[in-house]
Amino acid sequence: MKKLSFRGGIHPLAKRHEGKAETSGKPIRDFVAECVCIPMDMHMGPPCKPCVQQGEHVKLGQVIGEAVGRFGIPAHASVSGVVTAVGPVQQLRAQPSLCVTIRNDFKDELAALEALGDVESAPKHRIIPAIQAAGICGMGGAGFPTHAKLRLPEGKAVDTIILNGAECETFLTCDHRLMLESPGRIVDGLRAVMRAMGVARGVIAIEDNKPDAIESMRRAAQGRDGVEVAVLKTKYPQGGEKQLVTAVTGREVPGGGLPMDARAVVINVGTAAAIADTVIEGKPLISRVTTVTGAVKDPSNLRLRVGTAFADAIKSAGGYREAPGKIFAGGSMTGTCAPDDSVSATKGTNGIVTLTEREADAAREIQCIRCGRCVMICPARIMPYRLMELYERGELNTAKQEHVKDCIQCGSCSYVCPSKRRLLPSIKSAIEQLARRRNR
Amino acid sequence: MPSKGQKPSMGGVFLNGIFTENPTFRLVLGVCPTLAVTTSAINGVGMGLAATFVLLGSNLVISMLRKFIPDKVRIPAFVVVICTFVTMVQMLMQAFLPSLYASLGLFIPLIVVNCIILARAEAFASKHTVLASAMDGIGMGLGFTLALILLGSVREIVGNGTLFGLDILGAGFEPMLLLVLAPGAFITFGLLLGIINAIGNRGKTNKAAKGGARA
Amino acid sequence: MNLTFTGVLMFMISSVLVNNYIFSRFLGCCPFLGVSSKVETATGMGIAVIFVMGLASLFTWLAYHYILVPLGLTYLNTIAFILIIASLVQFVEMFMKKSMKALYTALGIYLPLITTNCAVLGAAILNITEGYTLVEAVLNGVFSALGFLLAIVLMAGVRERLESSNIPNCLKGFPISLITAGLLSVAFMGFVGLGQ
Amino acid sequence: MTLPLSTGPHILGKRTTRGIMLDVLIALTPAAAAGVYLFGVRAAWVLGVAVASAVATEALWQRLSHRPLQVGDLSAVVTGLLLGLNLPSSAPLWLAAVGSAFAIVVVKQLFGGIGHNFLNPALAARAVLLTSWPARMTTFFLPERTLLPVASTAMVGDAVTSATPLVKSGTAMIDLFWGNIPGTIGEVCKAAILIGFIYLLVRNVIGPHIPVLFVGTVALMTWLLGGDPLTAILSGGVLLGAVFMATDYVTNPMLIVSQCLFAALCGVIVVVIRQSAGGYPEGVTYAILLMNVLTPLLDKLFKRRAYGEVKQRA
Repeated sequence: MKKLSFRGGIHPLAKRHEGKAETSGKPIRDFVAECVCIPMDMHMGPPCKPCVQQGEHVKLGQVIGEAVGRFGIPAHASVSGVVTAVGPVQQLRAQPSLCVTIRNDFKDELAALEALGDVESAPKHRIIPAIQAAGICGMGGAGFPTHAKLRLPEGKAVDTIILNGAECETFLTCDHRLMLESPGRIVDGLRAVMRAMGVARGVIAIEDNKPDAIESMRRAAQGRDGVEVAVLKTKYPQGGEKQLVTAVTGREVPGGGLPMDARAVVINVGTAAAIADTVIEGKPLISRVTTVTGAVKDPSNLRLRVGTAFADAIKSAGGYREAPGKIFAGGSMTGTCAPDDSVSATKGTNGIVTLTEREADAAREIQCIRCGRCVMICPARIMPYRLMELYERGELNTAKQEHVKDCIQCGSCSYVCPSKRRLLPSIKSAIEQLARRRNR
Repeated sequence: MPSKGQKPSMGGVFLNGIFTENPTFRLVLGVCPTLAVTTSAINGVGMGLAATFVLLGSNLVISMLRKFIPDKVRIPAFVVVICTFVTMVQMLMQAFLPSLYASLGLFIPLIVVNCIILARAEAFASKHTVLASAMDGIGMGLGFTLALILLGSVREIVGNGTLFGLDILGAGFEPMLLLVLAPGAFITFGLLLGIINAIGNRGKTNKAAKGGARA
Repeated sequence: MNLTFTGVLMFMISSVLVNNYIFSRFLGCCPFLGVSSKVETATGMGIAVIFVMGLASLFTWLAYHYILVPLGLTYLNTIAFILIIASLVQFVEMFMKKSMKALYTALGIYLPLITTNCAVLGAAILNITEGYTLVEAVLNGVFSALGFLLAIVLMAGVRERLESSNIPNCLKGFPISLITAGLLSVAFMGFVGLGQ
Repeated sequence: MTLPLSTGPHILGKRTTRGIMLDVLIALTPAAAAGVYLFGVRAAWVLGVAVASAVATEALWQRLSHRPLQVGDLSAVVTGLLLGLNLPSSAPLWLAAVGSAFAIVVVKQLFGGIGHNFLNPALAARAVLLTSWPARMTTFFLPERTLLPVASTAMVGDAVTSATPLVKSGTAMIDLFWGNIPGTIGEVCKAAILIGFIYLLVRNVIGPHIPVLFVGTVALMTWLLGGDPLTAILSGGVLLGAVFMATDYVTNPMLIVSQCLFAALCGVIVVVIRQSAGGYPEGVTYAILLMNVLTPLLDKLFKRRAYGEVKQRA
């Protein structure tokens, strides 16, 4: 079969199997912490409004933060127990996040939502509201509320739903394991979305470095209406939304647009499984699979309750192998740094990776030698070296003309730069400054 | 520069052109002749003195006529005055220094469009007394001349092994021909300018440091 | 010069590449250094110079041969030429303003600068001293200006690149521009001997 | 516990600027070795002085201008070695030293150091030396020894040949290829240059398009003008220039398309300069320098379509 791909891209950590070898064979293991601290701003958009008080007893799956606004989604208790605190806690964002802390009583009394039953027979118009009520947001990292993605604006049409099983990020194997262990749920989730949106074609896209997952998903997809599996070349950032759309449909997402502008919707496989859980069982999004790896003794794939502290997860993975020099949520390319290991895993935390102090040591940055590597590999086909120069000179308007906003922030440029230039950080700052300027 | 109204001292005006506002190294005016004629020190002298003559003459005349020239036509008037002196220099040199005239060639008539001269007419001579204007003309002219001699000397010594035509580096020295060719003109001038800037900056920072210490 | 295609081509190569006004004759250095920080403005300046230099060559040649020579006033050529060039620039500016609005907005600002561009006067004088015919004089004016355009655009390209460079303080501005011009001139040495 | 916060990527690629320079040095080794073998110890001295002078000047400059010492990136070594390889073995040692110093200070450091020079330092220095001391630069020793196999036309001995490094017609291809001809230290042995080229390709330091198009254009143009394309490629510095100098990252364009144009135009200029009467016998240096000068404009002119960019109708 033809392997699909996009133009540009890199092979990060190629000699270390992208850092995945340690965990790709490890089955998903449940882990429940004694205490969870659930941020109200786990998704993109307005944060939830806490609706429980300190000392209150909550059930598993009970709403503890109400959705705010049309795009908002609620937050649910991921354990049953007593609320010990409601207040700001330093999480992964720059400013402390409002959090609800719950001490687990390990009774797991469930307060389920209404189940809609089998995905093939559930009433179509109730699927998207159910997804919203279950607090489902993108589980690939960014946390965009899923119902908002599925509810198309007037005049837009979609002909393909793509399930993102590329998992091109380094170190992460959670989607890989999920595809091996719950392929049926993933296909169910896809079918639910296809039916809800009235789309006939569903594609599950997987990189060719996971032949077992491809096989597993193929078997699960057999006999399901309009569901197919597409094999992608192993290349970073194959799982970038835009790159995936191009690889699968051959269409480009127009600059500044969303995948739906190329008549496609991209959903992470984990999100699909969560959707299936909601539709079939009425289960809100209270846990997810996270790869805990790096400088830990027993790298694992853990099913973590939302709000589990990094420290607890790392302890469950055997504890630190060496004093950590850096911890980040996500893979090594785009992961977000944690200030310490007390922060919580959220709905979007697909990985908790620790690096040793030596690995975390920042390389010295020197002048650009114009080798053109960043230009050659940039999947957005912009000119990273040039945009960094423009940013340093403060010529943001020129940078804007040269498509700085089309950057997908994959970090490939920084990765390949032999002079160790901080290309992505500069481009990010340029985009932020442009956004601030527009808001003013 | 001494501002309008304030009476500048004659010595100050004179030295101003040579150092503080050296037309070549400080104001970077008249680049074309500076680059073109400085293949040897003697050419520098010739060009410098010719320009000095024109500067002195035009400054004198323009200063004398400054009350009579209407503001609207002052630039054309200045150009006519300058042109007159340039033509005089041209004829004098043709008559008495034919070989120097030949080596300076095109650049003698081009003194007309040398920005130094028009700039001094506009910025100084049209606003000051005859005597001050004369001093300014001589100062600026000598500043220009000295700069040309400096540049010409460096290029002649390194590029030809001679100074004012005298062999000073001996037969063992193999001159770096580049310096008397076009690229050498640009590069030497650029480097000299850089060195002079560096010296000037160092003076400034030293002063600043001393001032800071005192305060 | 013969006016065959090859002849004109050789004349052009000689004026544009071999005897480039900037890199080997040092004519027009002030605008070359002053207006070469951006490629767009440099191009505008260069095109304006082509325009003016072509016309100036035509009119100064005519004035010299049909007015100054018959009257025996050839020693007044400098003053005559500069006046012709100054008024020519004025006329071109007025004409452009009236009938070529778009061109005027693009090139208008460069026109006054050209009056003091010694390349124009230099070309006018060279046309006479070299003993060119009218056609040769105009071609010389246009081709030399073409060389100027090439030089200033190349220079501007390099200078735009230098904007991000960490140049030593004492060299910023004129010094580094001069050194850049020098190195460009080194590269242009490769054309020496071409077209002969 | 307080950990460093930074934007990703958190693990960077292994390739460094120093590593790239080291690869270039390794790729230059065969050419240098062949040069020393062919021209004798004298060639080694020239190469050594050129490298030493480059490194020393760079260190001195960085010291005097209070900038971080960066000779460790090996770029000065590359510049020095390339210049040395572009000198005849007859060159006096002071010539090598002056050339390297000029390359490092005037061409590279004055413009801000590594990555900011707009001309290839070694080539610019060679052009300066060629203009300044033309006789010194165009006096070539014949090779002292020959590299096998040798054809009857091989020129060996300690005689001095002057003027043209372009070989007389009738020299066997095999001698041109192995370097049994007069010329600069690095350019004569084409076999050694090709080994270096292959090494650079394997290490993915450069792509094949620039050298191939450069050399191809020289061959095509020469053939169109009625010359022998193979001789044209194998004589002079075409191969050395195409493999090591036209591929200099800093001074060639950033996009593949513009790089291709860059290489082809280099080839055209080489043939134009070679064909023109008088002037310089060897066009490679100037061809590459002239294209270096044009590079900023090529970078400005050639833009690629960004992902998702919609063509705007004018």
